[in-house]
Amino acid sequence: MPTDTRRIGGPEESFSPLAYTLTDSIKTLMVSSNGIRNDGRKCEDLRKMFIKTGVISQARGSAYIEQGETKIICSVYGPREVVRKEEFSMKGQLTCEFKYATFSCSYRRQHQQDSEEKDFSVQLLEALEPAVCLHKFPKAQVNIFVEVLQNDGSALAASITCASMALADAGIEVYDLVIGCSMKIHEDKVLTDPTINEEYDSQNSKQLNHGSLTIGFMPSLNQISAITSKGEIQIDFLKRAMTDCVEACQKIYPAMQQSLHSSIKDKLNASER
Amino acid sequence: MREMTCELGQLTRCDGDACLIQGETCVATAVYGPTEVRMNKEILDKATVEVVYKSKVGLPGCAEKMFERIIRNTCETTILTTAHPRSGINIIIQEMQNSGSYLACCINSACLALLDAGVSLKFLVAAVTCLINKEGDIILDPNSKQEKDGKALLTFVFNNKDFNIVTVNTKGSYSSRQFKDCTSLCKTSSKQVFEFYKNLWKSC
Amino acid sequence: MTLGADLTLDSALGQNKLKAELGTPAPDKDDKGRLEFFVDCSANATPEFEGRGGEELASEISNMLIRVYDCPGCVDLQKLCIIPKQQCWILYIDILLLECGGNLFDAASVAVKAALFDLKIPRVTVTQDEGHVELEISDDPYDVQTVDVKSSPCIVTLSKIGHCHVVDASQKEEACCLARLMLGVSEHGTITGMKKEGSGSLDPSSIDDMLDTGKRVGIALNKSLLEALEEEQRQGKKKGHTGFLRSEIKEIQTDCEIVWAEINISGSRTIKVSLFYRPPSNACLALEEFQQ
Amino acid sequence: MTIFNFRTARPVEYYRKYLEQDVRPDGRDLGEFRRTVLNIGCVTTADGSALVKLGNTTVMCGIKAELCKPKTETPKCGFIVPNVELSPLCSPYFRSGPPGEQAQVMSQFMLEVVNHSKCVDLESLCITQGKLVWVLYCDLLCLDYDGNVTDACVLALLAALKNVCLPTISINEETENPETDLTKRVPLPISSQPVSSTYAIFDDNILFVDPTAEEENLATGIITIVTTDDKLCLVHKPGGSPLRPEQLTNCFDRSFDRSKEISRLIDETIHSIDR
Repeated sequence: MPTDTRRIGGPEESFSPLAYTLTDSIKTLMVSSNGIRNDGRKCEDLRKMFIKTGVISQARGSAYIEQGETKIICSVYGPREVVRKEEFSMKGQLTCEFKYATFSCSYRRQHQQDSEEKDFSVQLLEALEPAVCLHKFPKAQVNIFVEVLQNDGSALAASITCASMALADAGIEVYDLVIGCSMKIHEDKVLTDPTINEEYDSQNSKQLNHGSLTIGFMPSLNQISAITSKGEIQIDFLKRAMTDCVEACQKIYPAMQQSLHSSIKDKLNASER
Repeated sequence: MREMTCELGQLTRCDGDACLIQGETCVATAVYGPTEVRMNKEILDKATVEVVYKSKVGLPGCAEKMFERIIRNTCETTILTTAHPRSGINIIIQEMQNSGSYLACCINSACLALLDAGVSLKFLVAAVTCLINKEGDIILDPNSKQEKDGKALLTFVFNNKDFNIVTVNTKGSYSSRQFKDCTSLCKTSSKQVFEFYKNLWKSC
Repeated sequence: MTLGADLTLDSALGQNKLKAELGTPAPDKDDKGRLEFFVDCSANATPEFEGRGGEELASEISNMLIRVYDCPGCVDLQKLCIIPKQQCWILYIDILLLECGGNLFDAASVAVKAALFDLKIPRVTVTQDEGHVELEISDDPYDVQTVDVKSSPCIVTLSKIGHCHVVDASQKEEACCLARLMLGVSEHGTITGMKKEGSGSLDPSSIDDMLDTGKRVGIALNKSLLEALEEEQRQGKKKGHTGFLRSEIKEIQTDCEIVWAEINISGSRTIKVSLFYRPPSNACLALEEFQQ
Repeated sequence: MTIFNFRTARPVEYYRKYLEQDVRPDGRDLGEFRRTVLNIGCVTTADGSALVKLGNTTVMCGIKAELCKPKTETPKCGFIVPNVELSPLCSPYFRSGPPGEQAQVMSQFMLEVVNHSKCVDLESLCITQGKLVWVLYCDLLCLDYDGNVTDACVLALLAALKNVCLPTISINEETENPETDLTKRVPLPISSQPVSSTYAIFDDNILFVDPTAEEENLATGIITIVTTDDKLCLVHKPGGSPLRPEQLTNCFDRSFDRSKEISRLIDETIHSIDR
């Protein structure tokens, strides 16, 4: 990789101490017999969730989400003029940038965007685009920037929820909120909201019916705006996982409403003062 | 202070240039007087001052960017920017030889090049560097050998109107009393630099 | 060792080169080989692929292929490993997009499967003597190792137009569809990867029907592809390289040195090309035979 | 003309009226810093992390420790690689892509603060001389750009360095490659506490501390003073309106009080975590 002259350069190549850990990760049983997972949750339980909007003063709209140990912050700018003047379009333009902070995962990530982050940016954009009324800001652009501060599993799902909350906080007209939720399909069980070590890892998982599924769901329109899956899964397991995932989204929905409710109340009595 | 010599107006294509040699440190500067400026950098009521610093070897990194920032802000305060609104003044600094008190030499040569280009200035600036070595006494205008084993390096830039401090850049730890002594010592020695400017101007 | 699979699905012409090289495995996957996809949209497909235009589409195709091939069942990566932690085969799959008439993802995945089917990796013998390891690659063309491709998936794209969904949408159909569901279907009908693309949204029930049709079409596609590949392999090299579908015409036989070839390019008439050698000595004799 | 229009139409006069009574529009007087909130160890995947909120300005610092070969000319010294990221997330002025000029200048400033304050002795990062040393990648991420990011960055870096716990590395003799034992962790010895305070010059003679983004745009000069315990470590005034030496020196006492405030804040936060 050409040395990046615009940043302070360290040594040419360095390797992470994790690569030399002696204790090989003993295969802990993912789900114990009576259906309890490692962190004590049942199969369909979500992790503890905390959502707050309006965390960045400079942004038009912003949101911060904590799903278990996964921490993600998102800011929305615009509608503002398009930098690169492509062809004229009556519809507004939505752009998304998804980035892991370099210290967010166990192995250090690069400053530049790698292919996984580009893939997530496209998926995030396609999850949010059906919900945004693009015709309300023609010839203009709304930029969404998502930064993962700590990744403890289902980062894409949490960032979909966080981005749609930031859009709502920014006052961009949307048809509906988009709730992100991800599942881990493990033999015949479906684990909701997996953590990083529960997440699907193609290398050391067994043959069939091991995979992960991420859904972006619009609750009041009952539409799925984004769906991606990994790993080899049979059709009926996939359908069952989809219905469980939609139910999990319904469980997240009240938390988002309550958080938006309280932030609007603060704004109201802030403007009265 | 080390002995200083300077040649002005050697290059033909630029509006003003100076090649200043201070002891063994030598810096060449070229100034392109009020020229047109890119749309996004244009300021309506002022001239845009841009500095490009070229080191002798290697690609420009963050250290060069810091250099450019210091020299650009210093020149921005010296130049009467309101005299040339919506235009650009480009200063290109080329490192020829760096052997001690390098930032001061760059700022002095930039000031001389601006003079040579006839750009309207509010005041002249003189930069002086001093070093606090291990024993704590202050050496003026150090060369690179002294700089290597010094404890702290202080660079001051004074203007010739009321000898106020335009720019300060210091590295290494020292007490505030030592800071005051360095300031007064550098202020007196900056008068010598202004003398050098005067008789340089008289000679050519 | 490069293998080529030129694929002319009538809608999208894909060229696919596959290079197998020795390399070190990734840190966390130390006893397996690796597949590396690289998609290149050449500008003669559409003008907007010029310069960096095609980059987004290329990265989308390669990401989708990585997602679909990223499951242990698809390609047996264990066989690609020579020495765990030190040496393994890395398969660099380069996909060159020459003409895009819609449904690019399916064409790309079929081309990849064909190329993998055709892949022959030379046998590697490992000799261990006093500490350091000797790798010796056999250069006789028949002592090769092939990759079992039967269970590797093909992508089926279902485009939602109005209330129903279509398979293998042409460029015009793709223009008027808002949402596409791309499924990686293996030969026995399991989904190895799925992604919704496009700016529209789908309701859950229509996704279920799409999954069913996708599965049916996927199984059929896999079966027919495997038959075509085996049939071509059985004919072996006699059939000649089916590049732009050119073949040698044998029926016009005269005793002068002449070779005829017939090239038919999809979408246009066929062209007959002949090469005639006129020996310098008896010019007129050769010319009469040429008239016949 | 309501206050709001006056503020947007003529910002300089608006500020001048306030500063004549030595007070600022947001109620702070000239020498008062904004409310500083510090949170240490907020990211568990990093070896050391800290979050600093200086009023609205928010900076998060994450440190990842990795192993590498040392430079031949300094076989015993490890590396500290600070980098400031002014991502487009924190302010509408920044565009995505490689770091801009301001981010590079700030990264260089942080490198100078780390080197000249000698807060971490680079030789303490050495595992085996000439073969294996630690490199600390300190990445400072600006989450909200409301002026005076330099002070927030220096504080975040110092707090994160104090939070770093390095796993013990043992070299196994035959294979000579390192083995990490993640359970036994050793904190990093911090020898001095650099604290920075930034002043803005307004109308060539009024000096006030900790400018917000708006005040930074109106200021005609910026001075940054970094003190370590009772010594000055770095005084940085790049151009801007000239100052009499006395004006500069009475900034020093304010900086020394600031460094006491900050060290008290850091100790309180570390205590609150240990309990």
